[in-house]
Amino acid sequence: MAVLELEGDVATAAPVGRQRRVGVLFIGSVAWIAVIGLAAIFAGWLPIQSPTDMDLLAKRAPLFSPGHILGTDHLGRDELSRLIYGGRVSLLVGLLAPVIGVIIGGCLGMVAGYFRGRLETFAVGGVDVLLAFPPLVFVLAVTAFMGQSVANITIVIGVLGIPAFTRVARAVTLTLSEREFVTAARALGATHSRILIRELLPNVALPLLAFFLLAVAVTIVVEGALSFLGLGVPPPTASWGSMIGEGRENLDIAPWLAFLPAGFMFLTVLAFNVIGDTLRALTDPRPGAL
Amino acid sequence: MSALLSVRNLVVEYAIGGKTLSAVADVSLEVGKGETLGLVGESGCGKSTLGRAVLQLRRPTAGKVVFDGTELTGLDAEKMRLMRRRLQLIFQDPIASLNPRRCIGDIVAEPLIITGITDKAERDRRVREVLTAVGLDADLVTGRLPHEFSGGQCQRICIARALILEPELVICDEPVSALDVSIRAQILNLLEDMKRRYGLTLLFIAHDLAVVKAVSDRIAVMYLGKLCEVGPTEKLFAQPAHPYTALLLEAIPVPDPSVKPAANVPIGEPPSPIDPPSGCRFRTRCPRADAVCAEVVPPLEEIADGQFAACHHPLSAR
Amino acid sequence: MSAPLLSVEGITVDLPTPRGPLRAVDGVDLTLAPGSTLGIVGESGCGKTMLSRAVLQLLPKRAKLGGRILFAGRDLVTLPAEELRRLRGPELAVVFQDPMTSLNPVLTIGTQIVETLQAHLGMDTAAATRRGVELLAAVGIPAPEQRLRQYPHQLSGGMRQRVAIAIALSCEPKLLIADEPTTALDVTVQAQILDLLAREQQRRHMALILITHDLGVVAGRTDEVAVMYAGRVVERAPTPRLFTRMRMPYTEALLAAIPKLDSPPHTPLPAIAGRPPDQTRPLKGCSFEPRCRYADERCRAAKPPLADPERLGGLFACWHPL
Amino acid sequence: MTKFVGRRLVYLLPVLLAVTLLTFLVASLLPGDLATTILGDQATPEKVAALRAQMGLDLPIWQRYGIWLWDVLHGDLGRSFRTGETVWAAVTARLPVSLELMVSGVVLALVIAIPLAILCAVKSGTALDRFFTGLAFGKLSLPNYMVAILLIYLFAVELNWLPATGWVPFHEDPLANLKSFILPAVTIAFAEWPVLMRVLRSDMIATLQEDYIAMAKAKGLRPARILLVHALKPSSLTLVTVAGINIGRLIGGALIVETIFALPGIGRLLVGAIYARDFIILQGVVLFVAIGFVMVNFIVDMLYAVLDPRIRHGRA
Repeated sequence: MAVLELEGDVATAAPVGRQRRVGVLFIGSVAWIAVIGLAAIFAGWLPIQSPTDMDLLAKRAPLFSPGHILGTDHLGRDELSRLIYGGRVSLLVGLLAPVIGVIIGGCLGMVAGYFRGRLETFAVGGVDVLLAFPPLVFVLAVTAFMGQSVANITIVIGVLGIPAFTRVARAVTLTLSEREFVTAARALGATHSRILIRELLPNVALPLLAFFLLAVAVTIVVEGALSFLGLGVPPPTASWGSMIGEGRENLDIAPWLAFLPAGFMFLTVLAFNVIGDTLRALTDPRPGAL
Repeated sequence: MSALLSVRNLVVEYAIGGKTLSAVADVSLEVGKGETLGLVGESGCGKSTLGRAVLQLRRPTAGKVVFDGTELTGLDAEKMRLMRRRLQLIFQDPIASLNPRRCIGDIVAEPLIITGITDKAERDRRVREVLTAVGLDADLVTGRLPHEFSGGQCQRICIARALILEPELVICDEPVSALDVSIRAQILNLLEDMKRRYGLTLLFIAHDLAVVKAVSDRIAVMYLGKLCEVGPTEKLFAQPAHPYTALLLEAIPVPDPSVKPAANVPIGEPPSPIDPPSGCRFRTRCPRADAVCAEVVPPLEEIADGQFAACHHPLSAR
Repeated sequence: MSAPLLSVEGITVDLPTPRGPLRAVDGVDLTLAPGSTLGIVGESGCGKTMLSRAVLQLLPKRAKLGGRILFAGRDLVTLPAEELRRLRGPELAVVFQDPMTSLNPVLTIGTQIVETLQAHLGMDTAAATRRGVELLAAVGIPAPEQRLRQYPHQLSGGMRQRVAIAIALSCEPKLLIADEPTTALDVTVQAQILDLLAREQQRRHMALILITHDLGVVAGRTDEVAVMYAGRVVERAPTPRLFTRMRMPYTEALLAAIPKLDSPPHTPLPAIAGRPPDQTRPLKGCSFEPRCRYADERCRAAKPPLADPERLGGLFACWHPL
Repeated sequence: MTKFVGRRLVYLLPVLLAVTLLTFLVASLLPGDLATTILGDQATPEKVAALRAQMGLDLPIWQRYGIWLWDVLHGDLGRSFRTGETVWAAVTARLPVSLELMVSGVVLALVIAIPLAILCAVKSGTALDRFFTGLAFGKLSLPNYMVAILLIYLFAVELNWLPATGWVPFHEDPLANLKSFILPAVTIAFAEWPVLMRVLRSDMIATLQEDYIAMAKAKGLRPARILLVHALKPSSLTLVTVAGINIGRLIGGALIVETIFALPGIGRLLVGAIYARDFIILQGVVLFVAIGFVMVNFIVDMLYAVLDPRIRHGRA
């Protein structure tokens, strides 16, 4: 009673004011992702050159060269075209890999957080094992075994994301399960599956979605890192990471070859981070730790 | 009056860090059909655990819970699930007991869906009916989310949800202690109205003796997992038999400056239920305790007509 | 009557909310003589906690404060931070509602007492520790030497609140503000803590502001009571007078809504209909008007001032006093 | 307390076992036969079979795992078939590099993050806070391979102040060692500080709203004491967790940084082992890294108990 008066009133009010403050950055982020996304989808129809055609006479053409607005790389391939096709890979992997994490990790975390007991110990233990295991070994083993392809990269990164999603889902479910509305549902005779789906899922979904967007950002970075190391999508397919890696070799003569893809990736990752963070702030001020 | 609910030798234990905590230690009580039994005690005395154990939300370690002739502790999960429509629960925190992401119409209709009433029109009709009964305007309420309502209104919604299946027994677990004085009176009056209208039997759990008195026919006083005293409300207030009941009554601040604050307040605080005192559990704070109290657990015995106390030195026998 | 120790003049507190500013405290005046006890009573959201936080200068950062708070002749609102810091402890102290949250969970009881003594009285650790033991003993804590080494979670609720009181009393303050000091405690412990506060207050001739939602708590233990509703003091009178001859319909209704120990079971309670107004949308007239059974046009048109038109020593804000 | 330590240790053991088992499974998934790899493509099937039998490769996987585990428990981690180097020697040779990188990077990150976090928490909502949180947020979107390239471009290519790649052992030339470590350590610190700062800042803001901070102010304590004693300690639990996880990860070597700056650390040893199908080294290094990770987590748990007496007394 009278516990922190006023706080209640403030908390019950819908967060109307917060959206406006975040406005410009948020809209800019959405716009950037829309542009990159559309370009990636319709890359085949755009009036650009092929990303793999080499123009060996025009190697490392500078910016704004005729025919190559953003220049060419060390093999004379059109930089703009490679950026767009590279975005395709980044976005594809970035959006699909976390889906694996969110589905498996989300289910695992919710079930662990709701049923507790041995199931939870098992899930938490599994997460700890996966975290203690050097992720790179896993990536290398899988790509070595199944081959370097976009699908395999996606699966590997997706699986590596499961622990994080499990943790978030479990933390949120754990606090929610102690709330009385869950006990109320049990007292009404609701089945476990009904409680999980009707009572818990709507509350877990938003924090998970916010985390999903942050995971997209992380995935793009990780995919880039793999490609940068030459472990990602095999050449000659363009990827931002591999472009940065190739650009590094020419840092002294053509620094833009590294900085252009780096800039594209930075903006994209930043945009996903902004959207995810905005969503997180709007749904839950303090979700489970990453 | 026949007993609708009968609790026999109920024990509920928790395991805490390798130790056992008996939150409810051998409690027996009966609630007659149409009766309101008030269950009072300080925090940690096990009153809420008892309420949840009756509903099998927390499975008892030992003892029986018989509801209308059916032994609930022996039921399997599915049978118990079907039994739940006859027993309902109202919580202390009305806002936390409503799912923040579902609209009120859905929340109140949920029991009907769980019971398998598939006719949408029928569900809507019953939701309207029960919302109107608890004093809410169904048209304004059903489409909105819980955070748009105050604590008192949320408690009305919770009551509506509990009553929509027309249960026989409702366990109210501190239903008004999160509410302000002015709202508290509204909800207490509403519960009394609903009891009459739906012919309910209530187990009313609270820490506030005055609140319990306002609604109960009989009162049971709990201390550290055990019952101290059970008796008809008026009698228990006029002539408490157990020293704990007496001290509890004296400790309540009365809103009247001419009544001086009690001189003999119970000393100290309740001991930990992990390691309760031997014999009578209240003896460490009791002014009348002697050697017997430390040795022998006092049984709950009839002191006067309908009034039971678990004390070696009951007050009315002075 | 001696010069007031505390004099609050026209305090307003505005809190920003998404729906616009919320006037939590709306023009409150109070005076308190040294050594006297004032009870502030009201339901949640009435502004009693914000008022106390304003006096303590502990308002949330985004809150806007208006008015003057004169404490022993100095205006706390404009006082420089360093001077305010030196005032807190030796002159002005507070006990919060929940000792579980008001004591630092990661520091020992000893640290939390000793640091206060060291900050203000310049004691060395040994002397401060000795004094800490005395203080804990004075507030009725058994085995105080051992308690000094313990952490708050190792103590029961009542013991924790005794520790909080010992800390508040450590530098002999002239004014103690107790904000719902017993709400988080059981009724048998509540009585003990209230007795302790009363005893220490008398012994130290300290002024006390006792904030509570429970009229029962203030009835036997205060000299004067102020009843708050929707950010304003609506009635203020010497305690016996308030309970015997209340003038404000809200006070009457609040008292009537409390279940009585002496009325038989199943007596319908005279509840106050409706709920407190939305303080982001202040009413033009009396805030209690929508729930008041005596209300008429005049109540809707203008706010009644807090006044004592009958010169009987009790102030009330009502056009139609009882 | 001892009970608490014991309980954690009992939990860690199965985790360690599971990690090694997982390594074994993953490693056995790697294509190519070890015996064939050693003997080359021209070897006769008989020779290969003989070697397989000699190496125990024809045994079922769980048996091989058991034998390996038995050896490990007896201190024998094995020897690379390729270089003849023992796992122990290979790891201890690379470890100083990875450790130096990790410690300098993380310490630098903490030195940046903690004061900034406190400052931003105290001034939360002001332009100063928005500037630094914005900066941290932007940095979060900048992968460390980009940072590394930027740093190399600026300090090695353009300014030519520091070497772009390479590593000099400390005992050979301390100054050159320091120089070779500045850019990699700064890269690591750059990657870590925004995470650490954001975590501490948000916890600190929450703590500053606690009643006990209001109480500390009401007691008239000095602001420095309130911040550093009353607020920082209870706010640092998440910081310790996150720092712990990241340190645990870095024990496995900051692979990207090691690659870009050509530092001979654990990460590159691991990659090399995978490429060469050097199963024994891989096993050993993974075990080593996992133990390191688990140990760091264990230390984090212990730190929790030190920081928060409630956990110490088993009331988590």
